[in-house]
Amino acid sequence: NDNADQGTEPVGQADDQSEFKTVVDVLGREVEVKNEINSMVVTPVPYGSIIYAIDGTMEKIVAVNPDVKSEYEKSLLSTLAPEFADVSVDYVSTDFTVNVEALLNLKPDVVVLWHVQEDDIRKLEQVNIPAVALDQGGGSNLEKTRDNIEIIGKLLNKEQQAENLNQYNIDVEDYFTAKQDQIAENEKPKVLYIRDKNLAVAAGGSFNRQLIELTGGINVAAGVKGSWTGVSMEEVLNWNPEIIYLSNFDSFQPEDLYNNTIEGHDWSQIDAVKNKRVYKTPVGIIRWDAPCAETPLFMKWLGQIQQPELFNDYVLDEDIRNFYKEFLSYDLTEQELNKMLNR
Amino acid sequence: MKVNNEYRNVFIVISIVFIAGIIISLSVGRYVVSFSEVVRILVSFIFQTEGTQDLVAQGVVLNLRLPRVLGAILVGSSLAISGACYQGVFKNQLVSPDILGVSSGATVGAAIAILLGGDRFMIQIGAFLGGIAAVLLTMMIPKLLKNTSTMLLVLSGIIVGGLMGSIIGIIKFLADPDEQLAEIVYWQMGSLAKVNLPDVLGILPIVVIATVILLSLSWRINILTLGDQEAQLSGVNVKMIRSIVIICATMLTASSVSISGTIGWLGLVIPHLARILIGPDNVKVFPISLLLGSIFLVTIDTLARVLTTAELPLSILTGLIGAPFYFWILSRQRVRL
Amino acid sequence: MKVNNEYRNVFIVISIVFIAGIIISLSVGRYVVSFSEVVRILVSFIFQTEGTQDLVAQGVVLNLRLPRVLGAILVGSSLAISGACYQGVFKNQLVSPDILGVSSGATVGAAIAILLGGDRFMIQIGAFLGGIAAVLLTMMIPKLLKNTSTMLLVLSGIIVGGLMGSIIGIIKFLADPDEQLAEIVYWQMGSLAKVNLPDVLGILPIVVIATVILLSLSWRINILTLGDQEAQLSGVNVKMIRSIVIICATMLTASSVSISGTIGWLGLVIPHLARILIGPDNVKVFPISLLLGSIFLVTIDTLARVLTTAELPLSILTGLIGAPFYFWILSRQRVRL
Amino acid sequence: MILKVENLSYYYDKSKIIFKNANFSLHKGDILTILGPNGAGKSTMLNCLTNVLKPKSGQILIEGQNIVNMNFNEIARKIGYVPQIHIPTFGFTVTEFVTMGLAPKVGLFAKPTKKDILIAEKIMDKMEIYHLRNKPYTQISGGERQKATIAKVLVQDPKIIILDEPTAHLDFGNQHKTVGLVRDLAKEGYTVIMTTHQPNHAIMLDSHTAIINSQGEFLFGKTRDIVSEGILSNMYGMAIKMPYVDEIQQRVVCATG
Amino acid sequence: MILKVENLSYYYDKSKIIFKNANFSLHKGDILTILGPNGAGKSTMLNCLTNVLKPKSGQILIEGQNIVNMNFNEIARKIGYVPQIHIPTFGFTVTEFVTMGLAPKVGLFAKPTKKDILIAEKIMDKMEIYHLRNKPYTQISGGERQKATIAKVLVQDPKIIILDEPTAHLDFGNQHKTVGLVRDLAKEGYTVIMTTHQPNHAIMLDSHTAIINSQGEFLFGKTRDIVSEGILSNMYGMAIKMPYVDEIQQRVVCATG
Ligand SMILES: Nc1ncnc2c1ncn2[C@@H]1O[C@H](COP(=O)(O)OP(=O)(O)OP(=O)(O)O)[C@@H](O)[C@H]1O
Ligand SMILES: Nc1ncnc2c1ncn2[C@@H]1O[C@H](COP(=O)(O)OP(=O)(O)OP(=O)(O)O)[C@@H](O)[C@H]1O
Ligand SMILES: [Mg+2]
Ligand SMILES: [Mg+2]
Repeated sequence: NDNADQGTEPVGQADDQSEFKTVVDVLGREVEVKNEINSMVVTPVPYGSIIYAIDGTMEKIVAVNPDVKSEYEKSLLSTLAPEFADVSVDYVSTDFTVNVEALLNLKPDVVVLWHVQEDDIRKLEQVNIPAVALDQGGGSNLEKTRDNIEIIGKLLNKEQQAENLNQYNIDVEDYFTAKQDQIAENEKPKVLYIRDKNLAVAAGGSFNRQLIELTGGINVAAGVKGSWTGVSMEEVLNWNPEIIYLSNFDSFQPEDLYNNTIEGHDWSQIDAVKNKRVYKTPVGIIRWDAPCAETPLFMKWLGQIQQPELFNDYVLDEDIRNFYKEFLSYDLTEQELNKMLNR
Repeated sequence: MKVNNEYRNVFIVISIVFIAGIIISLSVGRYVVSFSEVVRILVSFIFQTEGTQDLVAQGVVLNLRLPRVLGAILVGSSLAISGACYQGVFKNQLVSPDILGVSSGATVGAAIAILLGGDRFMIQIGAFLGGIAAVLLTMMIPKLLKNTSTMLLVLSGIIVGGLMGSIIGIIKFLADPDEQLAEIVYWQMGSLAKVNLPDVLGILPIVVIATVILLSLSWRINILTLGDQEAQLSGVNVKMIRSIVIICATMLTASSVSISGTIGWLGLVIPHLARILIGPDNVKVFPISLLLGSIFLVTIDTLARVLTTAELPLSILTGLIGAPFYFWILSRQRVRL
Repeated sequence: MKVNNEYRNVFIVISIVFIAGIIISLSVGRYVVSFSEVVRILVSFIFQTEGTQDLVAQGVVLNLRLPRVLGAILVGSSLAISGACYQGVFKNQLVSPDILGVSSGATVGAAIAILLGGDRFMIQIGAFLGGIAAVLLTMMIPKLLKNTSTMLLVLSGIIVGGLMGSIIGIIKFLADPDEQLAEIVYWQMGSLAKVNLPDVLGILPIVVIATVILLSLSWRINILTLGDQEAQLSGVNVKMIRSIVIICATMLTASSVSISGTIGWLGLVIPHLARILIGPDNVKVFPISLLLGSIFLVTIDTLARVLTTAELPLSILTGLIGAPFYFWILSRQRVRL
Repeated sequence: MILKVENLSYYYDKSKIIFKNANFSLHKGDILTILGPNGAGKSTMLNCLTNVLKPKSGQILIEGQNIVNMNFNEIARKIGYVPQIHIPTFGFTVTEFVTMGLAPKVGLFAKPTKKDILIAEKIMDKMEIYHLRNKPYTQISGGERQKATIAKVLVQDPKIIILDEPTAHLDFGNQHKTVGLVRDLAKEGYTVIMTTHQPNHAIMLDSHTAIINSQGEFLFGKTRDIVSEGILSNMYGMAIKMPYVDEIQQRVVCATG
Repeated sequence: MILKVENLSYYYDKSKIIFKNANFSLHKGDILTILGPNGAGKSTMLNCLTNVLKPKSGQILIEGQNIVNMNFNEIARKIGYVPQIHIPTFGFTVTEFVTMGLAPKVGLFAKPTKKDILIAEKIMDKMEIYHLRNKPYTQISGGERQKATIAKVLVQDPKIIILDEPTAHLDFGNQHKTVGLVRDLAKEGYTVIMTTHQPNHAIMLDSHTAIINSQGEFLFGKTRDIVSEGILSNMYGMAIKMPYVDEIQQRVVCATG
């Protein structure tokens, strides 16, 4: 079959063969890509910000899933990476499908996509565009996210930066794991993590449940099936959570609960509302509600809300500033920090 | 007369089930409120007296459950009666209230409102106007083609439905997948979880007026089933009656869809059940459909919030509960269809 | 005979449009390949000779465009012909291939496969089996109720459709909103973007066999439209023919839906257009529907990938292009319906 | 004068005129039997008279009022119509069906009262279908359905009753009962127009007869003038004899051969 | 013996027997006219003979073979059926409709050939509907449709032709042509069974006649024995005279009064 041996031959054949390297993706495919990647298409949502965290720039990204763009606009990245403002969102649909033929005209050096997009990968191979698959499980699993970060590091020749990022991640996770047995069950606050106004909550199968439990809270919705699952207001009354987190998937704010302005809801009798313990989750270079480069910071944030006594050996603001400085080479202003933490 | 007694009996039984359904629905939920407490809360609410001091229970019953029950009654009865009307007007038992595109139009309206970042009230208005606009469009096509056969009207409904489906597709495609797409999908699955008293009061006048008009026309609609020509020669202004019925039924469907999102299936099946119970006479079919539709939706909505910790969308339960139930009725009656 | 000549002329014109459509579809796209290049690539592909050296262009034409065109032909013709068959068997021009629940069943199958993290092949198998399972369920109900009227069969289809709709609701409810839900929603919108040659070859035998059987039965299906009793007395084994037709049409719809996701509307409207063009005789309606369905879907799919740099879902375009087109045909013909 | 038809003509398609220059008028208590070969245009003419089809020329006056200026309800109060073939979709009971004749008499939003139903039942009794009253209309025989349809028009109680082949599916006994009924209706003051394929019925009713032939020519007159061997033979295209039969003291139309 | 009916009885509902103990047999070329009041059970009996309804007792033998052991195709090759009322859904042309009669003769997957269509056209010509061949079947008059249905059965070319009130919507001329046609068909060797509400047709055909009365009693015999003033008066519940009319050399059934 002709195509099989051409599959290793990337586009832009005029270039020197020695400028190629091999990257092994999560599917175990050995993908030959240019040594120096200058244009990439990225379909998975959090990886725009992860690439920024690794590469320090987004200028190599030529096309993304529209969601990456809308995330970007809502986040600090719009200040940090102004070069990304005009990136194209036309080639990838929100369900990650790519229009391969249209993409050909862009001549990207590599396309980064989820490992489940096998058809897109095959089509890209058929027209000799290198495609690198990331594990979609990274959407709910810290370890897989780290694997993906490693691959991105290799692609961009920034292995060290990727490794550092991952190491920080591991360190923070270990810190919380180590303190697990110091938390008495009865001292854990009852926590509810709400995704949107339809009362979809972080349920048993969610990434956020893992984080909540790791940082010393009880997810009252742990028994609900699924990852984000809708529940009824009566059930929430039944649970009567002490702490409520509001995700950035929805524009609602703690005031909406305090003032009881959401239709069909009645928050007035909920402890978290009575005690004003409703928190909007932070948005850094991306919203923290899903696994991302800033997940360690998210854990720290959660820890100090849920168990301020126990997780007292770090200063959150400082750690955030340091993270931004070390990994993103950016000095957060007081104003930016306050806005990030909704203060 | 034996036959009329049979109707009266069916009517009485169903009315009792209806009232029992309302009371049960107000009394059960994930948050436990004792039955006596529910009664006390209701009594003090109705007579505006000082009642219980348990504010949570009072909130649950009056703010969470009561609007939903009222919403379910309005939506269920509206869909059932408009289904029955359309089936009469189009002389076809397989016609649903969506036949002229009202649901898909309402979805487009709601989706546009969501896309523009409208609040719940805007979404309701959007849905209502969208539903009506779709039906107007449907009714315009036969006019433009100068052919007023029912067949063409139904075909126009299909054309408009297809068009609306595409527009929904575009909107979903353009929508922000987090907030807006989720909201549109949620809306399409139908839910009474967010219904509050002002919503119910907002559509109440339209629903009551349209229902009364349709109930009064029920006998004329019988005559329409004889066919256009024969109905006309029996002194029925077919075009006028048909227009009134379509307008009222559209108003009903559009208003109910606007507060609950799309709820499939009910408008098609409930009139059928009514007909199995008491024959084809619309004078009887309409009131029975109305009650059955209410009972069905109150039940479904109660189950939606009671069955699991998760709040189930209505479209899930209408099928899951409704299909076997309908099958059971069919098998019990061994009806000749 | 004048009438038969008319058919021949229509047939020839449509065949020419069909072939032209294929060639145009292979020649246009976001990536520019000159027409002469396309021809060279095709010729060298067909005769397995050494052709062009432009491997990208070759990849585009043979790996990206050709499978889609072939997929569009199979899916379009399958849906159109199964729509025409169902309309004949159920003596109702408003019946679509979904009438017995095949699409909703296929969606359930595909959605379950997606939920279990299956790959594309698994999703296809899931869709195919789901579609068939739904139809089997539909056909079982009348058997259980010992009433084999068509009306009950159609009602069963509605029951099963409702049930499947609910199950889809549950699956969507349980699905991870970021990835799986989007995939299910996208699947429901229909797309040929991911079709490759093995997919096409996979369903080809089923489609060809079922189509040939249905084309051969076309004249008997005419007789079915006279009604069960009269058809029987004309020597037609109504039950057998109906079963064969339902099985074949289900196979067609299930296989095509399995590679393209659900594509509404086409199966309902194309047979209609065919009937407007050459009358109700299924001997002529079936071949014309087949061609028209292919042309329509090839056109739509070409637009889906050419119109914008993003891939548009088919359901958006079927309605947006199809509805006005159908309206235009209706207005040109001033048909008596 | 209850009905006056002037210069009426109709065609579906210009190339084939169904009938032209139809002129006649009827008084209270008149009976008009319309004869004509299959496909001549009898049903078409009745459709014009009931304003279902708009005549291509000419006009129809009911009690002096042009029919095109009347609304459905007014027409239904003047004219009752029994169609040639009736196809039921829903299984209404015979009583429910017959009661539908009340439509032009009750208000837009009204339903028939107990009293109305009693009237309907009386008429059903007269038509000998009272025993079928609770049977679904879809499950009775063709002849029974014909009678139910006539009962419905009697409930409607118009001035003019138009029947399209009312005896087509009736047995010999019922045919003659129907002819008798038509005669009685005329005596009661109704004007009756009916099409029939039995020239004998025209003779028995012995009032007015119209003929539409295959060329669309229209002929109207006293039955005794119109129903003659010559005209009938010509119209039906066959040799017809009309011997006088003593036993029934009437001419009888017979086909020869 | 082409058809033998033994001890046939039927009821829809046990409380009302439609007919019972029907016994008769017919040979090649025989004609059976079935008379009976409306709702007596004539159509029901035909439905039993065509195996559409299963008799409650008794059996039907066609050329010695029990009908319950025959499949649809075998039955259709022996029996052709013209229903009382036919409701078309799709607008097939008259030719397309008539050609459908070929179904039992061609293979499961076959379509009618040019030759088949020529045969159909010849028969349409014989039935005088050739000029309607390209008209949609939904747009022709009741009588024309009746003739098309008969043409379809002739195309089917069975041994026994069963017609349910074939003359109901035919004009006087066509009625007599149809009676003539039935006679010709019998002469050509078909066995014909028809129901009718015109006892005169039975007399004209002068072969066998059966009577089903309202009590479900069944009577069979030579037409000249069965069609008598006494039996008819009794069955139709009215006084009937049957004077002999010289002009047509035949008895004529007349209602008195
Ligand atoms: N809707 C129509 N469009 C076109 N032609 C029609 C239509 N209806 C009837 N015709 C034609 O008009 C002619 C008259 O039809 P009509 O039904 O009035 O005849 P008729 O005298 O009532 O016949 P019959 O005695 O058979 O009932 C027929 O040739 C018929 O084919
Ligand atoms: N499907 C049915 N279910 C129950 N009863 C029926 C059904 N069809 C007919 N009947 C009844 O059976 C009786 C005989 O009906 P049938 O149609 O055989 O009469 P017929 O002799 O053909 O009458 P006609 O001369 O009016 O056509 C009637 O009383 C009728 O009401
Ligand atoms: Mg007529
Ligand atoms: Mg009969």
